[in-house]
Amino acid sequence: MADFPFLSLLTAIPAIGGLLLTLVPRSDDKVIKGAALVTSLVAFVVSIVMWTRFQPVGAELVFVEDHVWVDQLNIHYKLGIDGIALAMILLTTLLSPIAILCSWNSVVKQPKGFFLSLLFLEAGMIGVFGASDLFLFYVYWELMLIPMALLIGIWGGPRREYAAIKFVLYTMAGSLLMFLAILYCWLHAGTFDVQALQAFLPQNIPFQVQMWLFGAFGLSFAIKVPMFPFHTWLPDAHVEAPTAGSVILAGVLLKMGTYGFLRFAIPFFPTAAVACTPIILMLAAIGIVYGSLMSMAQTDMKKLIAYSSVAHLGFVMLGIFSGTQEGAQGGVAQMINHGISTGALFLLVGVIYDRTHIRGLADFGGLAKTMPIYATLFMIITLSSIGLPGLNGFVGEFLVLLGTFQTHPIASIFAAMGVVLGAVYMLTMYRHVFFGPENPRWKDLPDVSPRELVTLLPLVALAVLLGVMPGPLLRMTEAPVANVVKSLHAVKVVEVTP
Amino acid sequence: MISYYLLFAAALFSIGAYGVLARRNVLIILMSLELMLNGVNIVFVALSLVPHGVQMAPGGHVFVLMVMAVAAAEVAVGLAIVIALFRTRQTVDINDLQMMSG
Amino acid sequence: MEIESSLYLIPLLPLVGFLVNGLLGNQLPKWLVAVIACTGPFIAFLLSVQALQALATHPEGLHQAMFSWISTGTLNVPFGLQVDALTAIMLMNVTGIGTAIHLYSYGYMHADPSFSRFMAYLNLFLAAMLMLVMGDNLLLLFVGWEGVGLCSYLLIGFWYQDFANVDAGRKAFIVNRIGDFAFLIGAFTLYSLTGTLEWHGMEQAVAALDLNAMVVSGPMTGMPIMVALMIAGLCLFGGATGKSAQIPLYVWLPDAMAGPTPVSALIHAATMVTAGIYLLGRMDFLFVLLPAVMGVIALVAACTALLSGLIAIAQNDIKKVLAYSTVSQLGFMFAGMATGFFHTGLFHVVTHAFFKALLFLGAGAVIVAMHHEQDIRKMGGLWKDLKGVSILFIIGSLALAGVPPFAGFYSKDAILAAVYYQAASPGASPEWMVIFGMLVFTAGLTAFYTTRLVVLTFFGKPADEHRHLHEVHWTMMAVLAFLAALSALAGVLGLGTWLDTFTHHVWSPPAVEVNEALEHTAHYVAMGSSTAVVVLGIGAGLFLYLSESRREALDRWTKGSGARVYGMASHKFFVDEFYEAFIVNPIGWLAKLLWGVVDRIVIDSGIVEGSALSVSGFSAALRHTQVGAVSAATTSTLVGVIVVVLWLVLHG
Amino acid sequence: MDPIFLIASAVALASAVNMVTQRNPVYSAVFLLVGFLAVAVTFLSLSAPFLAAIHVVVYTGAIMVLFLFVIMLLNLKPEELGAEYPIETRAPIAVLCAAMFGMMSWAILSDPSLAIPAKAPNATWGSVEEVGLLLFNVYALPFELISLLIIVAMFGALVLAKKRLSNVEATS
Repeated sequence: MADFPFLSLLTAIPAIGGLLLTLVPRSDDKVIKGAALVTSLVAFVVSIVMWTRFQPVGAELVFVEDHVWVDQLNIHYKLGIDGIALAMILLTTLLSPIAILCSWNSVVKQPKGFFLSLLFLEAGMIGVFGASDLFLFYVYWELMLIPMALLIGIWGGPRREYAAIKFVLYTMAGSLLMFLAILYCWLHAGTFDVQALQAFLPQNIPFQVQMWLFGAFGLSFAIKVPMFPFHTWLPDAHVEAPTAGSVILAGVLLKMGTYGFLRFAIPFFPTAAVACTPIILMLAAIGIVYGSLMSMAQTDMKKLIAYSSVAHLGFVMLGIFSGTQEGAQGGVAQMINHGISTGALFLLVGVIYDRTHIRGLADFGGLAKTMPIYATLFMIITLSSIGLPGLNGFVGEFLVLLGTFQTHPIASIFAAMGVVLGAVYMLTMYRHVFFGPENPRWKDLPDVSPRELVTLLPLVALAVLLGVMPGPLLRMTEAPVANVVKSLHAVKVVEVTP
Repeated sequence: MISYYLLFAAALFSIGAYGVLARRNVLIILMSLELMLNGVNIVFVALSLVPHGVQMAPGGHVFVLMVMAVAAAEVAVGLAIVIALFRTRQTVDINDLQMMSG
Repeated sequence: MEIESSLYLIPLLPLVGFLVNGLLGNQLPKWLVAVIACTGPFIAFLLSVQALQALATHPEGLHQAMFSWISTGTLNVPFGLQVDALTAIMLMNVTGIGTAIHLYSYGYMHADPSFSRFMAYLNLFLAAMLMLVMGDNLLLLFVGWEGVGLCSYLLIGFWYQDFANVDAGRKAFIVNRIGDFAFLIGAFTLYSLTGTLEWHGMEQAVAALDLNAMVVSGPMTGMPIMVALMIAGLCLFGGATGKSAQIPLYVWLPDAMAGPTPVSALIHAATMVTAGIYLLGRMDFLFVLLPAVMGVIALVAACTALLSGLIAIAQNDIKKVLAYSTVSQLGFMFAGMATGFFHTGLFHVVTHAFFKALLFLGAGAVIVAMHHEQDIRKMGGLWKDLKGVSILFIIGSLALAGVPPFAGFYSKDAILAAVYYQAASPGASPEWMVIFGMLVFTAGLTAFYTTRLVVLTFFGKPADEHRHLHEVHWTMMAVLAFLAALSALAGVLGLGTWLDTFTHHVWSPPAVEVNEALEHTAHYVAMGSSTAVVVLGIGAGLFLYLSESRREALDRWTKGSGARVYGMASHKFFVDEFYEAFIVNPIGWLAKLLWGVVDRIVIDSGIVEGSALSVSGFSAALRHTQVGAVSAATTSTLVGVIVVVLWLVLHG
Repeated sequence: MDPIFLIASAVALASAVNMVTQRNPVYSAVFLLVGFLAVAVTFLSLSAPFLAAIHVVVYTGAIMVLFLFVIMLLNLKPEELGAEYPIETRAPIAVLCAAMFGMMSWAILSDPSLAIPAKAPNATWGSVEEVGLLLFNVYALPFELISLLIIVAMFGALVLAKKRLSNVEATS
């Protein structure tokens, strides 16, 4: 079964499902939603089956499919995943049905287009994680941008167009630079194959050029992460995006940036990565504290969570560039954990937004009495986001800080302040929304419906499970992360021009 | 001399480009596009006569056929748009087609 | 049943109780909720007793490895439980008093609509606390450490409809987080020195360190190992100051009295706040190497004890008095730990748990009886109506004041003796004498404010003659009696000496050499001085408060010429206001400033939209030559093509 | 130098210039027709007889008819033709196009490999048979795809021309 083209199948399922969706008459609301949900669930099941068959030796790629695509340019249709990519794909296929389910009633405008976009987005995301050919990766990378921009720009809030354009411009600015860098790599290596490039580029590109190329890749990924100071598109995008868009954006799209660092930027240009480490660590640490402070100043729940993402992703960057196995694995764990907890936070905000169409902190109060189940779930996820031991957030944060402390103690200490600030803004949000005297305006708000419960429970369960037993996740990502860390240590400066 | 054919093609292409850029009548713009495609066709045919070592085959001719097909399709759609546009706007001015700039 | 292989049941049972009550509690009748909630801790208590007995045959301790929790690179954090003498004492303390307070809570809280939620939280707290004391490594301790912090947050803000309660809970959590920040740094420092987080591994690794050498690898390369260890020690103590309410992080504990009274008794007096002392005891192998750090700890502890003792004098809320007294007693415990005679601190932990739980629960009974009135000025004369509660409360007060032969006398005496021993040892640093003085004075203060509390609450004239006191539930009385017995008898029955011998083998030997003569002197000095100040304190308290006229004179003084002095104490020396003005508010302003200026104006409008604007400005200029949008687009394409081709031609 | 090519190219260029400068699209169409025929002749002189034939059929037979048909259908009166750009706009564009032409010429003339006679390598070059074999063997798949494209374009044209653009109107 190792040769079974799981990855092609996984990208194809949502894409084909999306195409079939176009055949459904626009008025058949139920059929459209049902078909979209079934499609994404099938993809989820397939990804689970794939996981059970996932038995790599070390950091090698498995489920490799390699077909020539454009012979003259040596472009291949090459897919293949390691543990990190598998974890990300599982996260994607898990969040997609949840995103579809959470928009069940909230999307009234052109539901067909909405679910089509979501499905294509899923296909694109799986493609990005599965691609093992740089050109193919870039195609998926850009492909993904379009449905996301549509989700924000058509089904978003009042300032949706501004947010969508900002999102697209930011991302395009980075990815164009990356494309130039990809072309440069291709010109010199003659291939787009990621593994071949990993072997070729570190040895054959002079340091100066590496810096430029790393800068180009790095900027593109840093915008996606988003790292301070490239983060200002994120709050706008999150605030305007519909719930499903926010969930996917926070849950998966942001991880593309850090994934890009792990998979491409660092292994391709390790010397430059090492040279840039101080500045990246500095920006990451600043991002953690800065993002937390930003969150403290917000009055809109979605904006608050969006800024908290800046802080959390700062931890990921810190860990990846710590140069230690502990830190980097913590970073990867934090990628998954942030996907779970922040995805769930956006879902939770979506729940009351659906009911009230308000997101201001000051507009609520005393919801713990009106909606006890909701309040409980929100509390668990809040704690997970704060990084309470026993829940998932802690594992990543702790490993990142521990790992970073071994190499860059000052950055680690600075970043650890984010742990304190994180508690401040999350608990403040919780206080305003759930505690205090009951607001008579929301006295009759119904508690979470079974449908909403179905979207939330898997994430809450995962938050607990990954907190108590992070072992499987850590083992899955251990070998590929070790590879990245190794490439940061086996640095040699290339003087010769190829 | 093949280069003369190419010069001729370049001239057709440039004139067509001028027509596309400097005119506002959509019909004439479409015609100018055809002119540009004609220039490209000539390049295909002429260059297929340049020896390149391996056994020669008129592959360029095939491409010309493709281009013609595309041109036919394009004209069909383009003219349909012109008709639709004229029906709703009573104009064939390209500058009235500004729905793209939001 | 082999106890070693069922250690996991001890924290698991309360956790199960939490899950059952948390998920189904609303559907169950209240008595069943209470039964479920009390069964778990009680069985855990029985198991703890078994574990304690098993230690007789396993002096090296019990250990149960479960599974590997976090494992990556060189880091391997197992999920394992251990019980040694220190843990066993803590276990008895936590499960024993925990069970009692669960029982009491049924009486105290059963009328509350959220009763099941309350019991669930209590169970969760117990599970976390047991995790804290049983974890076999620093990180598992941290799990419990944060877990109890969470429960504390939830329980302080239990009546969440009032923002004051919730904010007190939030303050507790956040202040604790600041301590955790220091804790984490300390843990990281230790990890980079020893390469492990397990107690045994760390102990061996620390023992193997050459204290005069430099660190050769890791982040502190080139630093003397002694300095690195001191950083670790100080940071861990920093963590302890958060959880155990010492200067500078003690401010949350008095506010935490916003929670229901059983919570104050269980969490904020008997168990959770002693976690910092447990940490010090657990890390004894580290601290005995660091006399300078021990000196700092003792000084901080003595200052805390003194400061909060002073504040306690001027408080009028019955729970606030007890809260500041707790902070003060925690200072005593830390001072005891800091002498290196760790059993003294532990002894005080145990006795304090008895009498402070008793006092809080007694206060709870009073508060219930008074229909949730907490101001002692509005009580008075309760003796007549609440004889039982009064007697029990007074027993607790005598123990707190340190009157022989009550339990508090023995443990406080042991600490004072240890401190004096330190101070009088040849070559001791002079600060120890100061510390001894401060502690003795604080002991007097303790006696004074305790007397004041008792007199104002139970004696004198009732503030309101026509009050109808609420009945006190029998479970509450039973628990009070049980605790009173312990508070009265624990010292007499020789708990202190037993503790000393029972835990003797787990401690690293103290740095000072043993001198038996000095030990005896220390004992007499401590006993003599503490008895003297206690008598003084009680005498002063009775003198000032028992007589109606003198009390009125005192009132006039506090409002008149003494207002400044008294105001300092009653306003808690303005520490909260100081933090507010110099830490909390500036951070808030900074956040708003950064958001308003840096994020929205500099980055967003300045850089991002600025670049966008410059582009559109450029095209606006171009637009003058082009009328139509489509033509403009195509023309610019052409221009682009020409430029690119030209560039290729010129450079190719 | 092939005299046929000289004449044909001269005719083609002249009619092309006329086409883009005519104000009335009817005249433009007529000039374009002439241009197409001249280009077909050029194909002949490039030894592409089959293409020449197809060119005449497709362009003059299909495309031009389509153009003329639409022009008739719209039946634009002179006042409906709309404004054109002023000379100040057109002149720079002309310069731009001329520059492009200049660059292309320079590239063409500076390549010595292009300075060879346009002679077919064999007698059957460009015949129906040869192109047909190529088309249905090597390029069968693109051919099919192109036919698909044409079908889609046909449907698209039908839908577009039939439907009123009222909803497009509404969004703008």
